[in-house]
Amino acid sequence: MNSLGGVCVRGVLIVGGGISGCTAADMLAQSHIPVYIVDKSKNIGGKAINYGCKATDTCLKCNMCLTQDIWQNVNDNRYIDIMTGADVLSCQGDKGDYRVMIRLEDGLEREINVSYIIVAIGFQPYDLKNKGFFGYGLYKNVLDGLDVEQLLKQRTPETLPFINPSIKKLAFLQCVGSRDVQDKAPYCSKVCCAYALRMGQTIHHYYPNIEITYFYMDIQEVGGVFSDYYDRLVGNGFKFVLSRPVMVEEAEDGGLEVIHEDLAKASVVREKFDMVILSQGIRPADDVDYIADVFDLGYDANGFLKGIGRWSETGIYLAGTAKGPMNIADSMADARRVAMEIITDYRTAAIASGVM
Amino acid sequence: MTALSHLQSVLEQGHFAVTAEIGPPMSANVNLIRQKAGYYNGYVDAANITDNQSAVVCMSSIATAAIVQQEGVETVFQMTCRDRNRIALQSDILGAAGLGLKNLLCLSGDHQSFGNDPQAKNVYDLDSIQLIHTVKGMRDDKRFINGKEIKTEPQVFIGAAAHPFAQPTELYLISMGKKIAAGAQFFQTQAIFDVEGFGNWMKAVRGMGYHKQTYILAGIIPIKTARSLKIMNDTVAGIRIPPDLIKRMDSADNQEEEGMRITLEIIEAVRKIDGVAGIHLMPVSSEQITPAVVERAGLYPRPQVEVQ
Amino acid sequence: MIVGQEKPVTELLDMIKPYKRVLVLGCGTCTTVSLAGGQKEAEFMSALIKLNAAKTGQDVTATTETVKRQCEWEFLDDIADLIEQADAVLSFACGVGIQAIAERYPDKVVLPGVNTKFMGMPIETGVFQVRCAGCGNCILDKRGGICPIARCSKSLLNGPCGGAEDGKCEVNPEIDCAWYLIYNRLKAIGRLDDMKQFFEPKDWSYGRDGGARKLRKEGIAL
Amino acid sequence: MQHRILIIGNGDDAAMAARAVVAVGMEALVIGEGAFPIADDRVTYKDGWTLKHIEGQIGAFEAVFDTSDGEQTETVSSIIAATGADMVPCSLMNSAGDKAVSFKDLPALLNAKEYTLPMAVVFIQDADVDDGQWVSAIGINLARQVRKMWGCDVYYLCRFIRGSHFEVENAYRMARAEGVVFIKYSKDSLAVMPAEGKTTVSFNDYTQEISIQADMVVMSDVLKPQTQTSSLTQKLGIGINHEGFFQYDNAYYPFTATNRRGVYVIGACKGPAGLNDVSGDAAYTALDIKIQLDELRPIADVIAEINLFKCSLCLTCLRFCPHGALHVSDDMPSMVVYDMACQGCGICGAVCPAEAINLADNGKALMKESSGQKRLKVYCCKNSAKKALDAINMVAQLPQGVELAEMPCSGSIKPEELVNDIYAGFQRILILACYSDACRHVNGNADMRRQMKALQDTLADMGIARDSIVVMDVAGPSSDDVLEKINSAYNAIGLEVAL
Repeated sequence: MNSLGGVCVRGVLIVGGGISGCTAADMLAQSHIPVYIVDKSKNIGGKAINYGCKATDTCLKCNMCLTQDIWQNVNDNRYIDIMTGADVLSCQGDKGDYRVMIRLEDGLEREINVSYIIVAIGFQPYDLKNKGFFGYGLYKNVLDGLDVEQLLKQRTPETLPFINPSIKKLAFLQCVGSRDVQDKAPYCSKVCCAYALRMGQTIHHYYPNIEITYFYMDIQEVGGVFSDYYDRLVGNGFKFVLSRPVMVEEAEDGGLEVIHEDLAKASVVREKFDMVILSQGIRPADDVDYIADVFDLGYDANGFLKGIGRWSETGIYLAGTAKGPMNIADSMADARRVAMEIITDYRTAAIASGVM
Repeated sequence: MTALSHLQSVLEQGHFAVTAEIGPPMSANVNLIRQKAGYYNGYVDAANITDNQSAVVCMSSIATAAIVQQEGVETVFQMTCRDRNRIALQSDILGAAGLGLKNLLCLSGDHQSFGNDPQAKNVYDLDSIQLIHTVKGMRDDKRFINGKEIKTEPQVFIGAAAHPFAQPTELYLISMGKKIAAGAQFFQTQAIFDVEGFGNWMKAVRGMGYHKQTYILAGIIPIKTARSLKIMNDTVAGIRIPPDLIKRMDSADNQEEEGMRITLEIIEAVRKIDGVAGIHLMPVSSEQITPAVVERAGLYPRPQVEVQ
Repeated sequence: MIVGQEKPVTELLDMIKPYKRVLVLGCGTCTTVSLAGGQKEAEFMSALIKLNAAKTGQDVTATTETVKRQCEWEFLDDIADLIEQADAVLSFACGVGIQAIAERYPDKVVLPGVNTKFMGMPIETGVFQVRCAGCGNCILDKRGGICPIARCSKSLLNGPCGGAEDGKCEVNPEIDCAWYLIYNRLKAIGRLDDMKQFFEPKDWSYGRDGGARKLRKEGIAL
Repeated sequence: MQHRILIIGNGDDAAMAARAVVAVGMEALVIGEGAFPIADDRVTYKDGWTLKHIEGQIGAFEAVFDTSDGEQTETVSSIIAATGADMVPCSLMNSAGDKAVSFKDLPALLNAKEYTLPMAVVFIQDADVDDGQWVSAIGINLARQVRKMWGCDVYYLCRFIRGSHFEVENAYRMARAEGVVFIKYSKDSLAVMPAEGKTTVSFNDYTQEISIQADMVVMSDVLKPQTQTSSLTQKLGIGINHEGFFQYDNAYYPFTATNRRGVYVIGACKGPAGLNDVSGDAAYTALDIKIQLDELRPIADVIAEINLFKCSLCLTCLRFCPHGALHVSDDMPSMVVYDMACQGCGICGAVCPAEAINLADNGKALMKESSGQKRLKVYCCKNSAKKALDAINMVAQLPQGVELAEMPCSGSIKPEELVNDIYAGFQRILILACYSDACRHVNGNADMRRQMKALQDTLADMGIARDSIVVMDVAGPSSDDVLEKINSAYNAIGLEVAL
């Protein structure tokens, strides 16, 4: 409990302990505002904590080092109370006085009383089973971005190859589950282009002999002038194919065949690869409906959360990818901004009540 | 007043002058000097004797000049400020006059870092303009720098170097003007390969009226091979060689003959430029080709002038 | 300021070979500012001496001290004990400081740690360039505030030699031709006429070559 | 205390900054050339003032301006550069003839009454560089307007549709539905030439060569850094990136804060940005300033301390400090540290020739070698290697004979300390530093690399192997990589002994 007494003794509840939630928590805690983080997983860190640094011989600005500060600051912080494996059951009250019921990991229930709530439930990756024709889960060398992250995170290149040495040709398929009206995702997932291009460079750095091809519709901004970037990548032997593949099949020799349209030949061709990485899109979190219901939130056109009424009036804020696709740096900026709004509001109230 | 130099008479009587360079030997070999002087006899109005050019030790320019004059060729002895202070310079000027040397070219001198003795301490007590001024003072005012009177003054025709391609042109023209004001009576220029550029510079010189106050001898390096041309272009400061010229040499079957032709074309072109009073050949240790150049350029025989 | 440069380590190690107790003495003024002989360089040298001794099995001790200005006896008096205990003083001052120690402690061996280069200034971080030749008879009024004695390789006084190219000195193309700078500056301040004047041979007797070996500040000097 | 924020610039970006500053209860002092759109008594606008230099630190910057009335000095709490960017026509405009207009000029034509309506209009994006989403947003909406108002054929040529903002993606779909024809052309295939009253646009659309006869060609403008950007970065002591915009290419400066605390950059002056981005930047920045000022605290636990008796005022620290945290004291013959600006990196201490600067915990030992067998000394940058060690509790996994020291930045390592380490018996020194361009203190790791190169040269002269000192790049999140590098450096020592 904060020593300010009266108005703002209650802290802030953050639903979701991913990079957005933790960034907000860190910022609030620095201003000595008590924070409760509720996360349904066993650990905090969400998805970002599983990503690895993508530096080659230079920094590729993946921002992973920024997240590390946050994890460190949030753990063992006396202003932050972390509840993992916990679920939010209900929320009652108004700004300045919310009572939220939480079921803890051990099954017990706990009621906390807070002034503000930040909903930072993040996203879920597109379910690749919906695109069974790409063979995810069927062929062992069809991976998604997170699978490669896992390999990269555990890399010790000198001793343990993070990519099997038999891989000679690798394809990235962009926009899997993004910008797809039929699949109810007309929006761009925003992060996959930068992500896949970085990952490609990292792979190229450790395995310069692997031939890397991108199948794309549009390459989104990657920071800096893309032409420079593009020329460098093409110079390193990267290939870019403007096409949205229709299918991935296993070839007779065990390799993979990507079936796609060759625009110049105006025909469908089959091209052989040893590995295919699917850049799966960003979708609203699986419990988005439940959370919307508990905190009385609305949706945007794409099914991501949207506040009802002005945040500063309801005291319920949204942060990070709960609101829509965002990269790590933007999620952190967004979370910091939310936290700063709360801190400002908090201080104004404290001054008004004569505490400060 | 004693007689003017032959070179000065040639110029003053309006003839197109020809001077050419002789490099003193890096030894005490006098025969070599006599041999080189032999090439020049009758073909040039005066032979320049370089003064430890490129800061490489050679026989003294005054001694060499005296030997060359014994062979019947008048000389322009060169004097740099690099190796002597004002005492030695003035003393050598008197000595040279005593040996009958009548033309003096005053230079700053190549920096010692370009020669074989980069560890040497340079002097530069005077700069080239101050040297010109000193010589003029010794000759016309009969005074040393320190103001003391000279009973028998040295009679010398004073020359200086000009740099048609050095940038900024204005700065170097100021310098040239200062040299004239200090007493320079004739100029020998850096080597010319870019005739058009030289023409522009001469236009600027005429604009200043310098061509009326002094004689300008255009520097010419006879072209031998494409390779030597390229080396010069890359290494020698102040020399600008048009790329077309190098191309032309590269594609020539007989480089020696092509080089000669180009040299003659350059001479022909500079002769036509208003204000050019003569040429100064710098054969760079190929003194033997000088007669052929002079002859084929239509500059032979040299005028016989009455020396006043 | 006086700009110095540390001597090569091998030369210094060779120089101190005959001595067992070496005092590495930094100077807190010019050589500190020119990054050649302050406390940092002295400590670095001390460390190297110790390391070298250990490596070659010699019994050498090195101590480090820095005084404000080695060129004044008052500062040297403060460290009389340290100097007393040393076999040799490796001075990181300019040539003036080294000689001040030699004079103040006539029995002591003094060794130069620094090559005294010139009077100059930093033109960028860690890069110094000569500005003054200490000629004792300043001519900067007529040379656009740029000294051809210090900055022209030939110290020409009337104008450039023919060797400069693109405004750079023939001796070192990384260095601007002083006359090119003078010309540009005189032009910029509308005083190009200064350049057209003939400058007489310079009287060097004020500072170089036999000149001012001693200077009296009238009114202060007793 | 009423805080006043200096905003540099008078365009849309600066206006947004001023509104955001006012919205959180602070005042704005805005300087620029020409009119300024905001009239508000909390916003003071000074037309024609230019910044000369700044001194001081967050909370109390002294900004000196050149004005028509001579020099003026104002005290401001914080500074926002919002100078925007220059919109320049793309290079093809030169050859495109009089039928070509830029995105910037089209709105005026759309509003003009007496204009001969064109039959075919071609929009071209990405001609010079690959334009960003803000260009797509402007271009697509212009194309829709042309289609709606003039009813003519509209072709939209681009290399990429940058639809990462949902509004842009949406506009793209609507435009297609409304009859705008989108065509992608391949790199370097585009040519625009005037031809008999029309303009021929030819390109390859990945299938064939295509040529369109257009009555009007509308080309995207390219966003370039403003001419004053470079001089302003110097006056403000902040970074510039390789494209010439404000801010370093460095992950530690991702939002609007710069290497100098209290100095911010927002909007298009730090790279192409649409108005959405700028309003976000502005609101974020105003809040950040307010929060920092309300409770002004030092950034670092330990900051540089200057021994004023040793300081020789050589200014080396001033030149090296990446955070503008040092200045010449007005009262003492010494440098002084701005306590709110210093970030405790220790770079100043490493370069000080007088050893006058100290950082209390520089070189803190993380693990002292106790077995007496000194083999490998590892210097760990606090921002990378140290974090990687902490993440997996690595210290326990290290072999005997390894000693660890923590540095606030690899730039704070002093060469003489390494010599002492070798003297103390370590066979090898490993410096684990951040990747280039990823130094929290901008150039600290690069400064260290230069110093180490010089040290290796010196040691080599003494016959000590260059690889006695090894520098490696690591990142905080890559613990396994860090462990691997320490082990390989350690094992290599054994190999040499065996050889």
